[in-house]
Amino acid sequence: MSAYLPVLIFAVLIVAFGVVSLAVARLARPSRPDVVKLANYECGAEPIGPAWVRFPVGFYLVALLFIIFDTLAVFLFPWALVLKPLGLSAFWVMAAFIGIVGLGWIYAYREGVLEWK
Amino acid sequence: MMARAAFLVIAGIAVAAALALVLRRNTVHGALFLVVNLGCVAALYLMLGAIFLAAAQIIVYAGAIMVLFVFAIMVLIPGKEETGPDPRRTWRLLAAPLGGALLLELILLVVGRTAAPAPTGAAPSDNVAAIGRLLFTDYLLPFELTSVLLLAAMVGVLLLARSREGSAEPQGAGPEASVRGSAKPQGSEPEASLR
Amino acid sequence: MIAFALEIGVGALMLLVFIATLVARGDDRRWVGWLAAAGTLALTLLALPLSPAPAQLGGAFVQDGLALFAKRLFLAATFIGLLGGLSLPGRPFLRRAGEYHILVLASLLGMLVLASARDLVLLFVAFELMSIPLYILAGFAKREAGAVEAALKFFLVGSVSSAVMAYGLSFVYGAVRTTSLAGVAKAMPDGDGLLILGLLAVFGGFGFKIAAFPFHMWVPDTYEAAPTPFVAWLSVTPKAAGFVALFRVYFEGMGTAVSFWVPVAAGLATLTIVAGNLMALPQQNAKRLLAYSGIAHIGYMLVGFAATSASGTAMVLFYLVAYVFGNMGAFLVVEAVARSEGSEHLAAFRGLAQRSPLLALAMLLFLLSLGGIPFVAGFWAKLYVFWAAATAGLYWLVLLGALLTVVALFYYLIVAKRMYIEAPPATTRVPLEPMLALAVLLCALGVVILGVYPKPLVMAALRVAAPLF
Amino acid sequence: MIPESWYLALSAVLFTIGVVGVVIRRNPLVIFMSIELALNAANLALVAFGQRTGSPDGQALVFFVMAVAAAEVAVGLAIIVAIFRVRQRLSVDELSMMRW
Repeated sequence: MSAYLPVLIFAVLIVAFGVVSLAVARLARPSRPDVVKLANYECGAEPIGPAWVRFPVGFYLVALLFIIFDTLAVFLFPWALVLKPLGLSAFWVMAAFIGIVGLGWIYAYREGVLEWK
Repeated sequence: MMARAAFLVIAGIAVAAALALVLRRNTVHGALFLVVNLGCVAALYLMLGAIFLAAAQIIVYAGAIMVLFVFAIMVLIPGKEETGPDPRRTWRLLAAPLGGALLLELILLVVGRTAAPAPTGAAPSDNVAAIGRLLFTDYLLPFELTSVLLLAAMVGVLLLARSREGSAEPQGAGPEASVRGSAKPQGSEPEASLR
Repeated sequence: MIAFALEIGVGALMLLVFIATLVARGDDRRWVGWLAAAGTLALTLLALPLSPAPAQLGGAFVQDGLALFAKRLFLAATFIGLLGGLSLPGRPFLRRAGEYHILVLASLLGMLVLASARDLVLLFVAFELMSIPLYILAGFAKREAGAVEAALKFFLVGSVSSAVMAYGLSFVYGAVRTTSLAGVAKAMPDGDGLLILGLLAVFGGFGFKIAAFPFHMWVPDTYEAAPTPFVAWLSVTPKAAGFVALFRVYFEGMGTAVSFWVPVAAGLATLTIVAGNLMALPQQNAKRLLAYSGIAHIGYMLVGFAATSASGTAMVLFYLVAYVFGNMGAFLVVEAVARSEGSEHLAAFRGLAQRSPLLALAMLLFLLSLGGIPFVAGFWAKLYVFWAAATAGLYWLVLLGALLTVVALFYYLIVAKRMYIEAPPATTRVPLEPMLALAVLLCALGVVILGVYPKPLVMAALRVAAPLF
Repeated sequence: MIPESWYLALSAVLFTIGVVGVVIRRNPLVIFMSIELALNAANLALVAFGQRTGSPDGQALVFFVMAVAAAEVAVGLAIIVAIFRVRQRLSVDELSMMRW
């Protein structure tokens, strides 16, 4: 458990930095609000319309490709660690894995998912 | 003692986030609470010495799966969902006692077992390598099956979620109405107006 | 390597179909389906001469008699199912024929591995590989509201069952501290509460897949909305795979501890038979009728399961074969009629005997087999299952099953009455695609041959079931 | 050291919350998130059980459950997107087919 003590100390420091600096700023700064100062600042323009804007489904499809290859990446970590002792057999197993999932990438490419319109 | 305190804090956050997910109405908030819960579970994996799983939990679950959820919410905008009277309210109210009974049973069974003091698992440093060794020897077949599963899922999702058929060919497919029309020559009018 | 011949074959076939899909152009890509069907036929023929091989991967994968019996059945059923679906009309099936067959083959690969899995990890992954493509296939006609809604329902129920199953597996692992099923079987006689609870939860997970009574609610809607040749296949093969996995988890190597499952299986069988048959009675849609009657058939197979004996297991295997031919055949005839009449309502069958006597005769054979009339396959299946249950002392279960068989006969004969007695709305023949006709013919042959001469198959089933106990 | 039963009790609580969420919520997205919650509880129990053996097979099982869950989530959300495209509504009760 003590191995994680530095992490804990670090986490406490991070939180403390935010809290302390905000608290000090609040105590030290002058507070004179008026209408202009309290207006929303959004690159100089008043925000219009609801925040619920429907996104095109293309975003979702790219996220989907991400999840598949993310899972593939996680499989690579243990593989990298045992590649040396297990030798070529582990290499070919992984090559087959990546090859099969890679076919999916070619399919996605051919179906035009990656073309951003 | 400190480990127990840390466990209680993390477990408390995990349960609170889970309850918030189930009880709050807003879908986006629900997704964020789920991320909190998944992060807490990852922290517990660390406390259990499962370093690799903690990393995988963050990368796969809290990273990829939750991104997909949030994207799905953005694409769908469920927005103001679950309004109006609930047609099956009485039926749903049964969920509380049933859930309580299930929980009681599970906890009695689990805590009732005189659990021997748990020795720490394998040294954390070879934890990942040990899993890797298992993956590429005894679990070779599930490993390769996973790649087939990912491939099938990718094909299926592209099939289901794309808005228009045949985007690979520029003028391959017409608007939706013609898709329906080619399937069923008559009566495509009302269905086309559904969209 | 020879132990993995079929899995490698199906995997390679799937990749071949995938590459064919990648190079396919144009709006009619059904030739990819022909490739898949031909490959499945070749693999079915390849499976026939295979013999059992020693266990692989540290005992996680066994190619024993039971696995081979099951795999031949899955391959043959998939071939017939693909044959029936080759000529499906409608744009998704022309343009997306490649994807349809990739998904079917992926699911088939999961079933094949499931039949051989002797390890919890392999079991779970194979189970999910079998299930997930099915969700997609159920929503294949994605422009139709009913199809996607049914897919959503199927998916939600299925993933709840996966979560319950994973939780059960965690208890099992916690009790025996190993993922090998041999270890589970060894620990079972001690009757550890955690192990029992875990295995019951896993049983619930399987219950969803084979559609036993309290877990059946996805069946009628999914069957009604999904494309019929797919439903024909869905209604039989995943259920057969589920039963084989049940035998592996709950019987193999447990010795006398199997008797623990008698009350569980008998209770589930009772509920499933009663509910399935009674809910089938008022149905006017042929697919829903077959869906509910299929639930009842699962109940009859659970009767054989409840016998917890080698003969009971063998009889369930025989029942599965009879059910594959009878139920698939019936669904394929529904497809033929629905394609011509544009309706799956029972009224579409009026006077079929005058319009297409052979098709009506095939349907009659399937209905008689499902109903359990002598000298078609289903009769022997029911008889043997009841006999095995009676040998195990479950007389009340046999009595109940026999009683409800009469109810089942009633709704099957209503369909027969519509075909043979009522007047036809038109005198034209029902048009029949040649490949669909071939699939129906294969099913009819199976039902008749098993009905006239069931002995070799019964013997084979007894032979493969014996080593489990 | 934290007793194994603490982890198991937490896992039971999370699993129950997930199951209750599946029953009481009407939005398929939230139902689906509740399912993921339950699946995670199962994983937690597996890792806690695996701690005592010191062998990595329990962790390997969890790893596969995660990978499978990724595929399952992708498919499930695609079905939800497809359904929304046809119907524009997203409550289980409003889907006529969803009565059970």
